[in-house]
Amino acid sequence: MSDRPKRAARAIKLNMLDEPKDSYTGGKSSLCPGCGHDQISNVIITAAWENGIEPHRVAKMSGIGCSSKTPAYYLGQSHGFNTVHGRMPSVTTGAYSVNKDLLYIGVSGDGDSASIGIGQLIHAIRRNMDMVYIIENNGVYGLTKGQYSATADIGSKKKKGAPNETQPIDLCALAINLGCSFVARSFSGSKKQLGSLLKAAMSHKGFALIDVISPCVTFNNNDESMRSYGYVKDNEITLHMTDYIPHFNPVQEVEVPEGHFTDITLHDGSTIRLETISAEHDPGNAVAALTALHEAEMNKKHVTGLLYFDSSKPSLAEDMDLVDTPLVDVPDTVLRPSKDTLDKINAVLHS
Amino acid sequence: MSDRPKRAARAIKLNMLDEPKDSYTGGKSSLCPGCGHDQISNVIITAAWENGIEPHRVAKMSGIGCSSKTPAYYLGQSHGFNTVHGRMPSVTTGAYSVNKDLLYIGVSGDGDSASIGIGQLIHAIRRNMDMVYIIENNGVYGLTKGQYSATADIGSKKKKGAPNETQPIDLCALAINLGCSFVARSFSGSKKQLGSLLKAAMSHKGFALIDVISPCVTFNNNDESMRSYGYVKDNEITLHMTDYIPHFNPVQEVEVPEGHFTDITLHDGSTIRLETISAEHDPGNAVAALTALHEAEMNKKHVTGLLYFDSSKPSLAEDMDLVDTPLVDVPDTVLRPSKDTLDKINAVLHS
Amino acid sequence: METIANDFTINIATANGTGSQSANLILLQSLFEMGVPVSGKNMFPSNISGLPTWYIVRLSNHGYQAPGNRTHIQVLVNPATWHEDLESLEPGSVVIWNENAKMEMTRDDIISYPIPMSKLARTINPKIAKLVTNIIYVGVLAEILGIDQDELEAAVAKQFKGKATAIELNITALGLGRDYFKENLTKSDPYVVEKRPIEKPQFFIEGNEAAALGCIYGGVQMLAWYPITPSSSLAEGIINYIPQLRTDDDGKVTCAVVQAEDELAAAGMVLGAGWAGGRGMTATSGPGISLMQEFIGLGYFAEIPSVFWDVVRVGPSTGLPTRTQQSDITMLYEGSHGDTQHIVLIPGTVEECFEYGWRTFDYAERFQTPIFVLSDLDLGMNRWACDGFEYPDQPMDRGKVVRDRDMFEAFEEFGRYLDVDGDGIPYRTLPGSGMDPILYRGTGHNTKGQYSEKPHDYYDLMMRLRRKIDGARDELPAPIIREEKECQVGIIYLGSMENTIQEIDDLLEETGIKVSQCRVRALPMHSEIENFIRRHEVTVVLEINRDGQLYGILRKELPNELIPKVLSVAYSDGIPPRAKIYFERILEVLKEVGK
Amino acid sequence: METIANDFTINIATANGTGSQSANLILLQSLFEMGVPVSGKNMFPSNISGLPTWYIVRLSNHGYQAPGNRTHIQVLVNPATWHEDLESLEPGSVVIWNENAKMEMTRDDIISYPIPMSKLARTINPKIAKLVTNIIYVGVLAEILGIDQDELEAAVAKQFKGKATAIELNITALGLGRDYFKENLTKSDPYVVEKRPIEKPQFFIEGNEAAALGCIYGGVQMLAWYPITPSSSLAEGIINYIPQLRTDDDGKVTCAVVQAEDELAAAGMVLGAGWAGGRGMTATSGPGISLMQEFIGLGYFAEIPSVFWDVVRVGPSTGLPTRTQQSDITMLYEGSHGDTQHIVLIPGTVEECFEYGWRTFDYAERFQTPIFVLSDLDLGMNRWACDGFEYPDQPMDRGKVVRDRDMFEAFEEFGRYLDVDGDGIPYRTLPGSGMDPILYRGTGHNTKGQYSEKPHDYYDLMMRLRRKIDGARDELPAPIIREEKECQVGIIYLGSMENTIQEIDDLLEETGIKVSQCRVRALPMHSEIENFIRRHEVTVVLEINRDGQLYGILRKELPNELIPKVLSVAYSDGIPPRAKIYFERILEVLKEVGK
Ligand SMILES: Cc1ncc(C[n+]2csc(CCOP(=O)(O)OP(=O)(O)O)c2C)c(N)n1
Ligand SMILES: Cc1ncc(C[n+]2csc(CCOP(=O)(O)OP(=O)(O)O)c2C)c(N)n1
Ligand code: SF4
Ligand code: SF4
Ligand SMILES: [Mg+2]
Ligand SMILES: [Mg+2]
Repeated sequence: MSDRPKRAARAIKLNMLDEPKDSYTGGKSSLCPGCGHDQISNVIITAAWENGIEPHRVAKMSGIGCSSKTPAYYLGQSHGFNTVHGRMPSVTTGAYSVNKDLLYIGVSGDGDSASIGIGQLIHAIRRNMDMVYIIENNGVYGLTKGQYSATADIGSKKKKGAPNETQPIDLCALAINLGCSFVARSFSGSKKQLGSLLKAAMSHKGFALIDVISPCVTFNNNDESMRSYGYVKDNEITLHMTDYIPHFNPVQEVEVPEGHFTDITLHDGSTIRLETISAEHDPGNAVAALTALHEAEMNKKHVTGLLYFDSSKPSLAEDMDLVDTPLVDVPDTVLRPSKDTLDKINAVLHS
Repeated sequence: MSDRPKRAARAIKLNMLDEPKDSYTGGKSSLCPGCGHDQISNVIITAAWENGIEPHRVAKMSGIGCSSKTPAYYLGQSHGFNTVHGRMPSVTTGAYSVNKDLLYIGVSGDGDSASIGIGQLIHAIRRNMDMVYIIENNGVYGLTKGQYSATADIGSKKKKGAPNETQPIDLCALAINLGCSFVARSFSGSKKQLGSLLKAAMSHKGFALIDVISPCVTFNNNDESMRSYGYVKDNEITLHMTDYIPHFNPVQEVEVPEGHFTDITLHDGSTIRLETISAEHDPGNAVAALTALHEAEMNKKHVTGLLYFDSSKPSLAEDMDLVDTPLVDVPDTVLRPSKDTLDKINAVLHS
Repeated sequence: METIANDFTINIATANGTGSQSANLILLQSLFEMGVPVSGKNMFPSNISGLPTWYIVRLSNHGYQAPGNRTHIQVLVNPATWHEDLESLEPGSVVIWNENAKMEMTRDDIISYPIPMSKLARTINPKIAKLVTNIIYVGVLAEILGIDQDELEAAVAKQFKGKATAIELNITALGLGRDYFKENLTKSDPYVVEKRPIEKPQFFIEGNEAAALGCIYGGVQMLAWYPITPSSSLAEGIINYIPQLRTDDDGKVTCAVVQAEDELAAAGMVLGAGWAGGRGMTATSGPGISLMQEFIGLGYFAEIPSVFWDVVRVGPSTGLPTRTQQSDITMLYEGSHGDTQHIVLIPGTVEECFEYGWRTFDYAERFQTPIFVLSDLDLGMNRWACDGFEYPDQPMDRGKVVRDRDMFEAFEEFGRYLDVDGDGIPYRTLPGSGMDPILYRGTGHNTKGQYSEKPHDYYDLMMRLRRKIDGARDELPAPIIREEKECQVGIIYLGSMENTIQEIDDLLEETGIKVSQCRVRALPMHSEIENFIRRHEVTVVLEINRDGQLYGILRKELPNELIPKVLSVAYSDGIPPRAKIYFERILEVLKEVGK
Repeated sequence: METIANDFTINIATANGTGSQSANLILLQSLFEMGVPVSGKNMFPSNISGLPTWYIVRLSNHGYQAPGNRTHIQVLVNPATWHEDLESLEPGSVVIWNENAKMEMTRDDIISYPIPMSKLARTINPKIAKLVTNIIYVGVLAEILGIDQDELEAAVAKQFKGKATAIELNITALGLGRDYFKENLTKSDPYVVEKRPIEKPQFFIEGNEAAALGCIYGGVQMLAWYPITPSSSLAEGIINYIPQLRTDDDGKVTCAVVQAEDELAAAGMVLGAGWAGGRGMTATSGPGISLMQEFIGLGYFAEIPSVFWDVVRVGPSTGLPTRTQQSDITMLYEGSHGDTQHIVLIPGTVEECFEYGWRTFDYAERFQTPIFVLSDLDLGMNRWACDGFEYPDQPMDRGKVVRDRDMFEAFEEFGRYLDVDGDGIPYRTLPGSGMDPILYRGTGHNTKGQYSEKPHDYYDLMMRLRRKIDGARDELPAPIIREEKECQVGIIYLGSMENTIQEIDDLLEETGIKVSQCRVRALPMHSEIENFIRRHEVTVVLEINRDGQLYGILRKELPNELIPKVLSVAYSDGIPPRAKIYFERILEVLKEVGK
């Protein structure tokens, strides 16, 4: 792809790799028109393009659900794996183990992640595996026609049936508690915030979880739903405005905020700038983040922004002590020890 | 059992049901001599006896592991189910659904609960199913010969192999975050504390989790282990002294504390008395509990006591709107609707 | 031109999520009520909205229920499959197409009825034009074929029970379709419908709903489920009937429902309920069955009554989630590691879905083991004609449970796993009952239920288990046999193939072959099946899968001398079986053995 | 009295966790080094310490490796099984027993050697008396049987490599045992060992360690595992060899190891590694295989190279975790829902454990599918004699991978699932390589890998998959056939039965029957197996399970006319096969068919 003939110059905007945005799009979506998931796909396309990611160095991973279908709709030049329900983290772990240098972008649903898949999610977080993990969280099982998921808020009511009465799982709180190294929440309708969080997550080495409220227009977008477009717009508490300053273009103009701001440096040298809005939120403080989430839950609000960040944790590849070359690129002759070594082993065993 | 002939009077101590402690013991343990799990079994026996639980109204549940073998060693007059690895919560949920009035005492290991079984544990908590859930937490997989489990503390080192470097899962923190209605931590060596927590848990309606540090003498009791008898004794932070005052014997003498204390009333009218030791810990405050846990983790300490308690949550049986009679006792003639009703349905369908 | 009455196939090509399903059901229902022998098959995609969907309405004087072998009338609404659909038509077919779809009519060898469906729909309400489009083609069809207006309106009323505006809107739209055709086009095709006297009153119902009702009448006490197509509507059916049938005056219920976190948990809950003495069940499909394997082994080995419905969809893996297949047979019969064998019931009609709904619980408690029901998407999610449901003819069989001390004392010796009666089925006591407590386990155990690694305890236990399940053979539903006295060719088949078998049979008989039918209704297989094979010159095992899974089981179990008489025809492509495909394959294998 | 040299069986009854395992291995090793044909079988319980354990040491002039059919010398240390063990002895057996066990000697028809083992042990170190007790009975045995002191000391040194105090202590204890017998008792039994010249140098090794080494030489790039007996030592073997064989000078490794959270995750990781172009594997046992079923279907359908070792233990369910069985065969061969078929390799020796360790990766990448290896506890965890391991005779076969643009351009048309070569095996590209990207999926797909629900895409895909796996038949390891020219009775067997087959064969030949052997080494079965059956008058399929799983597969697949010639003998009780049991059963089934 990178070595294909240069296109004739046209008035097409190109990124740092001289690629047009088209190189980052995918197939036509088969989701319901208006589905929040499609908005997120668009943000992924834009973020990857703006960040100058080489599409063929991305691996798109997903489970099963409407959300998990979306890898077909973005980054058409990337490989991907639409695995089985709730088990994308393990497949990603295996792929990452042998090719640690790809950018793994996982997309999952709240059914996929909070019910059947919660064990795998937890353990991927625990291992601090390098990946971006996006939860397209709509409070229902879209693809199986709208049953409540384990993230449905108490008192929230989907289009059909009684309100949910069971305690929801807050995946951000869960992740923070597990020491996840990058935890954010956003809304599919907040293109800018989601975009900069996503770009920052791509620049992060370690597990980056972004829980995105993504309304299901078919089953859970009625007014009584706490995950409808209307409700979220009216009840979002934004922790901070976010801007992303890429490492390859540090002078890129960013709106200078009125108040003060915090810059956080990411592993590839890029920066995410958090502009304080109301109270200051320190993303280095796990307890503060948990407190914010607990309070929001009590008040039936959604807090969005970068909730928690820790750049000091070794990633899984470091923990595993892998050679620098991704294992898929290690030659067969190195993978298979020499005949000598086996002769020696035989000798020792015979002795 | 209750209608068997009265024994000749002897100098045997009897509980409120006139049962000797023997009625609560089980088979001979096949665990390693000195294993923490055996200490816990003894506390279970004593607690059930002192609480005057009818043994045949108890269901002993477990998964697979050294810990999960223990139901064979206590409450020999109770039914039980030693299920499969990590899946005891679901089996208990099914049993509870049809017989909500039994006292479900689950025993699990840290491998059983934090690895393979974490999804089921989380969802049982989320549903606030009535049960006592004891984790016999030794930081290793005992029965498979000592691999690290997901609760092994960073820097802790078991008898063989390198120190653990992977982030542990704190099951109490996890439970608190999920809104678990009763969360405690204890130590297999703290007979008194564990006993009163256990009795309180039995009196609680809802999910009561007790995470008990229970040293594995064979694989993880060396000095470098943070779950060895020695380490825990030296590094335990007790949040409060605990006493349990049963509802059937409220005047029972309890040591009157020097400082002040908090009494917490449980669902059956019993009381757990928390005597403040140093700083006051309010078990109604989730964020405070999480903070205590996070701090202890940073300082490589273990906090023990009743960490979190909430008596206001409806239990699963209430959520499910079950009739008062346990479903197993509902007569067949009620379970199967009358012929009339089917005739009506046929008629409607034909119309 | 001679008319062709009640004997043709309509194929309706739309996109899902556009309301076409209710339009199609109205069409189906009105034909049904006119006494026209009709069936409907929905071929829908695995997404929520916008992808191609076909609905096949087959009218058949012979009462054939399968999707036909060709399309006579094509309704074309979906641009996405326009050309494909058009190209597959035989010359002379009728095409009713949406003139406003911005697609061309590229065939001139067909009978073309262009209808400005979108435009007409917009005249009613531009906002919901897409929805209304569908009911307009029903109006057109009604006019062309001569469907009773009364029946149509009744069907609309039934479909939109109680919703007055929806009813009115649909009736108006029907009228627009009718009128447009009447005023602008002339009928030039031979197809008509004719009212027929209704011999026995029937209604349409989906297998999953019938099964749900059956479970309710089986006294189900706990339903644990995790949503998965095509089984969800079975679980949701139970949930829907609970308020009416299993709720007391205070609004409290006698059936617990748990939406589990996944299928592993659902299976565990079912075992838990069975262990505690209750009737627990789950409904799932292939991927769920795969996930349940570990628990299934526990159920078998610890002997826990439990019920698992597998509404099969196309595998392997996620496969084609909205298409039908008869697979998983081997997996259900021999599921889990080690040596196992399970009882599987196989309904072939909606009446049997209901019947096995309740009966399975009896079997589960009688044999103290997991029982599977093998249904499929075609039977579960399409509407099948039904005579009505029969109330259970016997009280609930709760199996060998020691419920009181008298009963207990009557045993010379009690052991949870002791074979007292020689049928391999031991007695059990229930938690909470105060009777002989035991600690159940998935590890080796002796007849008392105590942990044992002794070679003979293990061996004896396993041999008893084999005896127990094997002994169930002739207590399970016997095959349904329709036999020709010539006993030439026998066809062994199962489940939803019931909808197609008669058509296949007729096609074969047209070639001069006499065909007997034998529908397998349970595993392990009833001894009558062996006799059926013995009586016939040659037998073909017909199934909707690739590998001939039922055939494989027969080969394993039949006496040697019968094996050469048994042939396999297995074919699966996701679509409910079309008679011709199977007919041709049967002919082929028969030819191979010189028949 | 005539002496009996090198031809008797010693049974040592202890409790686990008491150090008896190292004592027993020292005994075994020293006999082995004397050139005595010997084998050892460990029958241990499923707990960590304190439960009954038996170790069987068989000395056999015929080289028989199975546990014998009776015990000649019983070592009695464990009070828990004292009476049971005593009672099962034939008159005239030798009993070496711990006088300090507070148990009585209740037999007077045996040769009794009471030894105050505990007392002697306490003289060395009262604190570890329990441990030392075990090595004392080795000293006693050494004296009675005449085991070389040098070999014993060498074996001690080998067992406690480098630990000087342990070595010293054990040697002292051996001496105490020897001396006590010498000074206080008189040998009155016929059993002795005799040094034999060592024809070919061999060593003892467990199958799991051999397999681990094989995997290392297969270039394994990722091991994902979840501990489970009896497979853990395979995974741990790999982990142990990585520092020596797969680590660079900076201490960095070329094999990633992940201790997964469970078997589902382990399976997912294996698929992930294979998808990304690496060699991933896991090792597990029955319960793990059950849990992996969903992923196995994905691997089959999406065609992902992946390797799964199943070291089988006794099922179903948790079963007898520390006992051996040859089950799970059906489940491995047809695992997951829908229609599937998998390749299974079946090692029967430690050399093959090593060989399949590397070769399986080649098969996995060649056939782009999950490959299973069926080992078992007996082969995996007992020590088997080994000639040494042979270095792979061919470079790694990485299968059909398009690695560069030139190769890519050479395709007329590229499709991930296009059968270019007619062998059913398509070409793949790897993530990150920049070659033709595809989105893999477990849902239906066309030859390009795009989502498809089209009937023919599905049908064609499934037929190609069948062709692919079926086509592997004769490329997999051929059966090992040892044929008598009379071709009377053939025995088809598999895996660890290799240890017992010769003894069974000899027992049968003693009755005048000529027996040929055919060891199956892979599924789907090699065509040579059919030929073997064809050539023989009658064939018995011998396996260590209840249901005759391999036999069932043969019945499904063999041509009709061969089926009556094939009989089944299947028996399992957890103990490694004792020749006599199988011999008798074979005689029985042969008699039934009049042989
Ligand atoms: C093992 C298994 N169980 C169940 C299903 C059925 N299923 C498909 S998608 C889905 C839920 C999807 O919900 P979510 O992850 O929230 O995604 P959404 O559709 O809401 O985006 C389920 C249960 C499946 N495919 N596999
Ligand atoms: C499905 C499955 N996988 C693996 C095992 C093997 N296994 C038995 S116990 C155990 C771990 C036990 O650890 P833990 O729960 O901490 O209990 P402990 O023995 O430490 O008390 C494992 C992995 C199993 N029995 N089943
Ligand atoms: S059903 Fe809901 S989640 Fe699925 S595509 Fe439609 S709107 Fe989106
Ligand atoms: S191995 Fe550890 S956990 Fe298991 S019984 Fe022994 S001491 Fe206890
Ligand atoms: Mg969702
Ligand atoms: Mg443990």
